[in-house]
Amino acid sequence: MSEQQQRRDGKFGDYGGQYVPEALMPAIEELTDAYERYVLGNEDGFMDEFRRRIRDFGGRPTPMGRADQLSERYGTEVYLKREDLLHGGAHKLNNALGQCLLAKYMGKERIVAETGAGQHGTATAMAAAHLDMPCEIYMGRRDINRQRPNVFRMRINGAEVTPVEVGRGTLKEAINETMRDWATTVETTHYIIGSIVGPHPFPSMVRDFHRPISAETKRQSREAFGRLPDAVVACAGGGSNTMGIFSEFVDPRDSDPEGVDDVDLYAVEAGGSTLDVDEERGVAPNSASLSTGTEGVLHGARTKVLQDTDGQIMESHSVSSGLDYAGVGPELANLVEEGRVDAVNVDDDAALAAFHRLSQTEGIIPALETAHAVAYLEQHDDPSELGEYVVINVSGRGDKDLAAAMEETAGRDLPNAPEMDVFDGEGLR
Amino acid sequence: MSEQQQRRDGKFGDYGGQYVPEALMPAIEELTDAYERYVLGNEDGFMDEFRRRIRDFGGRPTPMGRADQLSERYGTEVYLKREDLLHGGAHKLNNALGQCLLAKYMGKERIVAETGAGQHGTATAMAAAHLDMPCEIYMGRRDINRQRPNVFRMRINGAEVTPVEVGRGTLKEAINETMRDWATTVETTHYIIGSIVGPHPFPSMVRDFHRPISAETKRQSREAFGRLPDAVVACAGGGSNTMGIFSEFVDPRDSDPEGVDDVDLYAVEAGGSTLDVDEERGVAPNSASLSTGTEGVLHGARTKVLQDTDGQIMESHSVSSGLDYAGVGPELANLVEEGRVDAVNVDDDAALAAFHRLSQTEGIIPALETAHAVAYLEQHDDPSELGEYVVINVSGRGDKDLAAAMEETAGRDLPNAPEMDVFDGEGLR
Amino acid sequence: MSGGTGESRIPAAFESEPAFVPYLAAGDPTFEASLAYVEALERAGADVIELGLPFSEPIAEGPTIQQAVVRSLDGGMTVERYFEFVAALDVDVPLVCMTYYNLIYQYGDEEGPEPFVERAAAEGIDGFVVPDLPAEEAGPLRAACDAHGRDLVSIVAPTTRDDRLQRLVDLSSGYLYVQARLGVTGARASVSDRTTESLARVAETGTDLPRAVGFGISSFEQARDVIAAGADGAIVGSALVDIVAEGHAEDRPPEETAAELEALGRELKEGALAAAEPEASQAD
Amino acid sequence: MSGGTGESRIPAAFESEPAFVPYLAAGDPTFEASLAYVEALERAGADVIELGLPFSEPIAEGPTIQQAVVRSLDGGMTVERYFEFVAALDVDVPLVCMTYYNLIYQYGDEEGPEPFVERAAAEGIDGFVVPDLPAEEAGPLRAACDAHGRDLVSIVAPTTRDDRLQRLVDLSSGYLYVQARLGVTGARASVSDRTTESLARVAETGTDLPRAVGFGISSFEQARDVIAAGADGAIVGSALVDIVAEGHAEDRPPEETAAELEALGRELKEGALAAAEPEASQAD
Ligand SMILES: Cc1ncc(COP(=O)(O)O)c(C=O)c1O
Ligand SMILES: Cc1ncc(COP(=O)(O)O)c(C=O)c1O
Repeated sequence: MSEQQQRRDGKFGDYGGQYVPEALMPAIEELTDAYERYVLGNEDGFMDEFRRRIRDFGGRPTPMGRADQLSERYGTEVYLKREDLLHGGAHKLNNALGQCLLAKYMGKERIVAETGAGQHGTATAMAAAHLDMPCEIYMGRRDINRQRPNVFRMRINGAEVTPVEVGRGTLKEAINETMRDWATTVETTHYIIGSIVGPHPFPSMVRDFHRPISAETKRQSREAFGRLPDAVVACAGGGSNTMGIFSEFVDPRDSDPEGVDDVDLYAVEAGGSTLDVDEERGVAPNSASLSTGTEGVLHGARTKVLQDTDGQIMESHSVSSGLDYAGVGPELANLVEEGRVDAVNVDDDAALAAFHRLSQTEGIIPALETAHAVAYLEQHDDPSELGEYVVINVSGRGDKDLAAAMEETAGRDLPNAPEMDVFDGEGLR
Repeated sequence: MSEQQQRRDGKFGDYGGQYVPEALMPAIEELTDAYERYVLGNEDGFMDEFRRRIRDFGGRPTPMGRADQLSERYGTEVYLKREDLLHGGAHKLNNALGQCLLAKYMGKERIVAETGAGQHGTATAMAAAHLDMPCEIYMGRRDINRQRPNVFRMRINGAEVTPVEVGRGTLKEAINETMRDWATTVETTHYIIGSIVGPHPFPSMVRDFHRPISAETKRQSREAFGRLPDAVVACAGGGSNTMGIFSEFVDPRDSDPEGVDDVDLYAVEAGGSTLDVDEERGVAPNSASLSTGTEGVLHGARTKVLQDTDGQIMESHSVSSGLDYAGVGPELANLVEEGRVDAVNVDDDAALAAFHRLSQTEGIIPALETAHAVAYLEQHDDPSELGEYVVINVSGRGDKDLAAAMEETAGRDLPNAPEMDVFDGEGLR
Repeated sequence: MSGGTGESRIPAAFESEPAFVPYLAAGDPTFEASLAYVEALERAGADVIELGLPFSEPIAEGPTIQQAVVRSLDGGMTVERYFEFVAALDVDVPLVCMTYYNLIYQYGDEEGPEPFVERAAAEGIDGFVVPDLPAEEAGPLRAACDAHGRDLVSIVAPTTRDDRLQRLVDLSSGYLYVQARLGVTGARASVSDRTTESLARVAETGTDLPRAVGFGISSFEQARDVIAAGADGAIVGSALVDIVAEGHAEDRPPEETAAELEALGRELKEGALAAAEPEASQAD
Repeated sequence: MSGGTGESRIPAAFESEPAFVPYLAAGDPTFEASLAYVEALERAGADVIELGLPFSEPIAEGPTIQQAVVRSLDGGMTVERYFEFVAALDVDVPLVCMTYYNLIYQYGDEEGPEPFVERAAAEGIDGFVVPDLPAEEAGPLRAACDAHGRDLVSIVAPTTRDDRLQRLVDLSSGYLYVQARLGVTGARASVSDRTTESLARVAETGTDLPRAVGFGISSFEQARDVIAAGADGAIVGSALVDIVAEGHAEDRPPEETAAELEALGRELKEGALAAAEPEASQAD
């Protein structure tokens, strides 16, 4: 399928598409048009402004540096691409800023977004404040009460945070509620989706806003070791940091496409506590939709989904809330199907151990999501087989995860967990 | 006084010097020698390695971007130098990484540092982990229990955190305790001081590790608006971010010294609740040592100090724990005395309002320290008098301050404070 | 129940008089009670019944129907039980299955809508409304409906522009679901101007498909007003589901809830009919 | 008290026999009690008394003395009260004021050490030990001491290299405070090898200044050992302050604490003397 076609109908092989209520279709068409004109066509210098702002406000390019201790441990040169240094502490801002700016170019007056753990919500709140746009974030009640610092941040940035009281009060209820808001306000409002999921043009557009990760990685690899890496490893929830760092290796648009096909790409999913599924209760104790999901339609796109045999979406689980999602981006699903990307997974314990390992040996506290990517090297029988140069995408920092990581660590038997007895009695939060 | 002399005896006019126990003097001499050889002389390529690591690990250069909303509000072009994007979330890493690396070059085997709110401690813990050095951080018991997330971070990075139980259990007790450790272990251990304070060579050395802030600001100003700014504004506690962004304007070492004398420099101190002092109780309800302090000897250097008429050091106060210090760097004290730097101050209320203003209008949640610098523009009768181009040093991000800022905000009548009623009943922490 | 594998009975339902088209989620809150509720609506004069097959991610529903979906799923509703429910219903009106595409797509061994449509047709479903399936993706389902003589009802939104409108009209059979206003399902107080506008735009396409208006209709007056505005039918969901929800919350006997549903149903049907009588609409 | 503005009495104190040099923080925990404690130490045989003037940032002190400083400051100690304290003391031994430079520097109207030294001399202080004042910064204080006939005692650390050592020797008068080991003040169990080494290095400079060893001496044996190692005096601080702290914590009558201080003081003085008698040091 030619790229041009891909742009038009948003299909990636059998995946993708636009499964949304008719009321939203005109907005989706308008957005598709805006995506093609502004993002792909740089109309009115949109991409120039985006690049300027993501540099001056966001902090691009983010650095890529050698992990001295990990390189020694694994007998291969390990480099870290530092999206944790982007403003807000994760890759998320690339997309939030891009879409917020696009909404402005489209003449929209208001932003809505869903958030689970709060990462996408905080990035959106920052971008909206930066561009002087009113913004409302939907967040499940349970998540609000679990993720107070992120709610603080959104409120402090001036965003409305609207609790979603129905159901379990987590991400999927928030997505449903945001869709509802959008279906009501679509004429004046833009919905900023938080990953490469949802109906076309979201998966392509979100990927393109994250594309600089990949372009920089190529350039920085050539600067650091004179060639492209042998392998690139990224965690995958929805898959935006993943496609962000993969895209120029999969579909090069920069001036330097040579050799990209030789780069192995690994998408590391959350294996949770086990890959087994409780069909009876409709619960997957993992979020490994690429590894264990089946084809289905979720949140506007056909993709790999954790679902029961009827097609009801299952509750997913992961120690990392940002990976805790029952679907995955359609483009990534297709790349796995085509064999271009390897879908692998690591469990909660391995991710927590990697969280502590990277913190202790490299001085970088990663997000628990990122810790999954780091853990993959440890899980590998012989990481040197990955090649001579391996780049890990450090998608975010772990400050948001401190309390969760400590609580989860306390309940497990991890050899490298720090003791916390410096505190006076009180609990960990 | 020539620069060479300044380097040798560490005097800045009447300020500076080396007021330390004899047991430490040999270490101070050794350090002075190392500073001159490695930092000033780039022996063994020390500075090359420092520059590489602060780039790849730290994320330098940090961006400088226009603050659109503030520029409009103040009728002058306001630019933000983004040290909040440095790894760890503040300028602190420049120094922590530099000293940790220096300790390595000097053959030291262990790092100690004091910390108050935990910013310098977390930066040191990160740098030590990155360079594979054991590290011990002294922190007052009261601070430990107030700053749990930062203690988490240090422990997660593998640092020992040793509670200091004596006295009020805050920064000054921690400094005393770290000095004691160093006095005992000086042969194998390096003490990383957290600001441009302490005995020579610390003030000069810490400044030099922060010097890139200033060099980048010059270059980025020329890129963004074709010339140097008219004014540079930075908050001042000890004064390390301050001298970091001032140094190339005061004593240019880069290739481009022209015009630096025309740049006005503002050091914004914490005015606390009032500039008045309670001599009776030995308490200053502010930390404005440049504005209201007198010459004295504190923590190894002669400088401006908050003290009673006997010379006993007063308890300082500020809503921002990183500014809450009774002294200030001797170089800064001298520059104020010479009239090269203007010492100004803003009170707690103004700083909190600026915290919310920058968050809401620019999408950047600043550290409460930084908020003082931002507040100065609001305090000014006519900010456009500051000149056409004003650069503010955003010394750090506010994630560490969320709980404190919300608590302090709740107790005041700030017009721009966000409501927090989205939470279910419970308290703010 | 009657129906079965013949042709869809929907077109006939709109022929004689303005239609009353109620919606309920099958199995809300229990299989048995829900059967009684649907049957009560037939007694009230329903001309077509939209029968929700609950999906775990009901992105087009407001909170009222979302909660109905949760109750039904909690009550053990599955696709298989849904078909058993349809089979067990003792009503003689056309039935429209309202659900989300993933459940249709997953049914049967190979992926695609055909097995679901075949089975539904066999159990007595006459047509389908699939809120997350726009015209662009509806080809395979349309084909399956054609193969099994079923109708595919499309939703026309207030935001639907003319090019899309023509496409929807071309795609649809049975009737057009004209969405009265932006937003999601849920009872509202008044009928919006956009309804009139939408109906007019549909009329301009020259289609002879019946137009049923839904989203927010909850009273005699609203049913009357939408028919007066040119609709051929009034679709009512949340107002009825509210009664089920209240009965469940208050633990009322199902017969009582059924009676309430029947009463509101009658009122709505009368509203629809009232508009058709010249006096009534003039009196307005 | 006696003393006054004549010459320092310190040199004479080391002339006849090994000296016992106790330290207490003036005013710990109260003015009155502290007077009694210092006097008890004189009775015990103190040859020189180091009298701490508390400073809010005692960076060279261990926790024991740091707490003494806190108690004294909490008890209302100020520079003025300190001089009153010295004046009120009824002892006849040389007194050394041990404090930090900022208090010396701030005293009087213009900044600089002279007014403080003048006043201290007038009240009966014979010399000064200033732990945070290295040779590099000591010029002005040395000059003031010379002007008023007072001694300036320097601390020699185990880390002090030979070039610095010579400088310290040249700077000092009264005696040299030889720091027994690295670290800060505080009682320890044994005497380190480094003490012996330091004493030897000081001897090599050819100075005839007396050498008093401090840091960690708390018992008869330790006092004896440091003298045996070549010291001219044993400085004891934390071990005595511990007694004051305990008395304070347990709320004992001051006389009781004074008696305990006197008892330990005697033991320490005897330890120092024991080393001077050949039999005792051989018996070791
Ligand atoms: C730091 C970080 N990494 C990864 C993810 C997963 O999202 P995605 O797979 O879209 O990159 C998240 C989501 O919140 C995140 O915060
Ligand atoms: C963000 C930030 N800014 C400023 C300061 C004040 O330190 P200095 O005056 O040395 O820059 C601190 C100290 O913790 C800080 O964390």
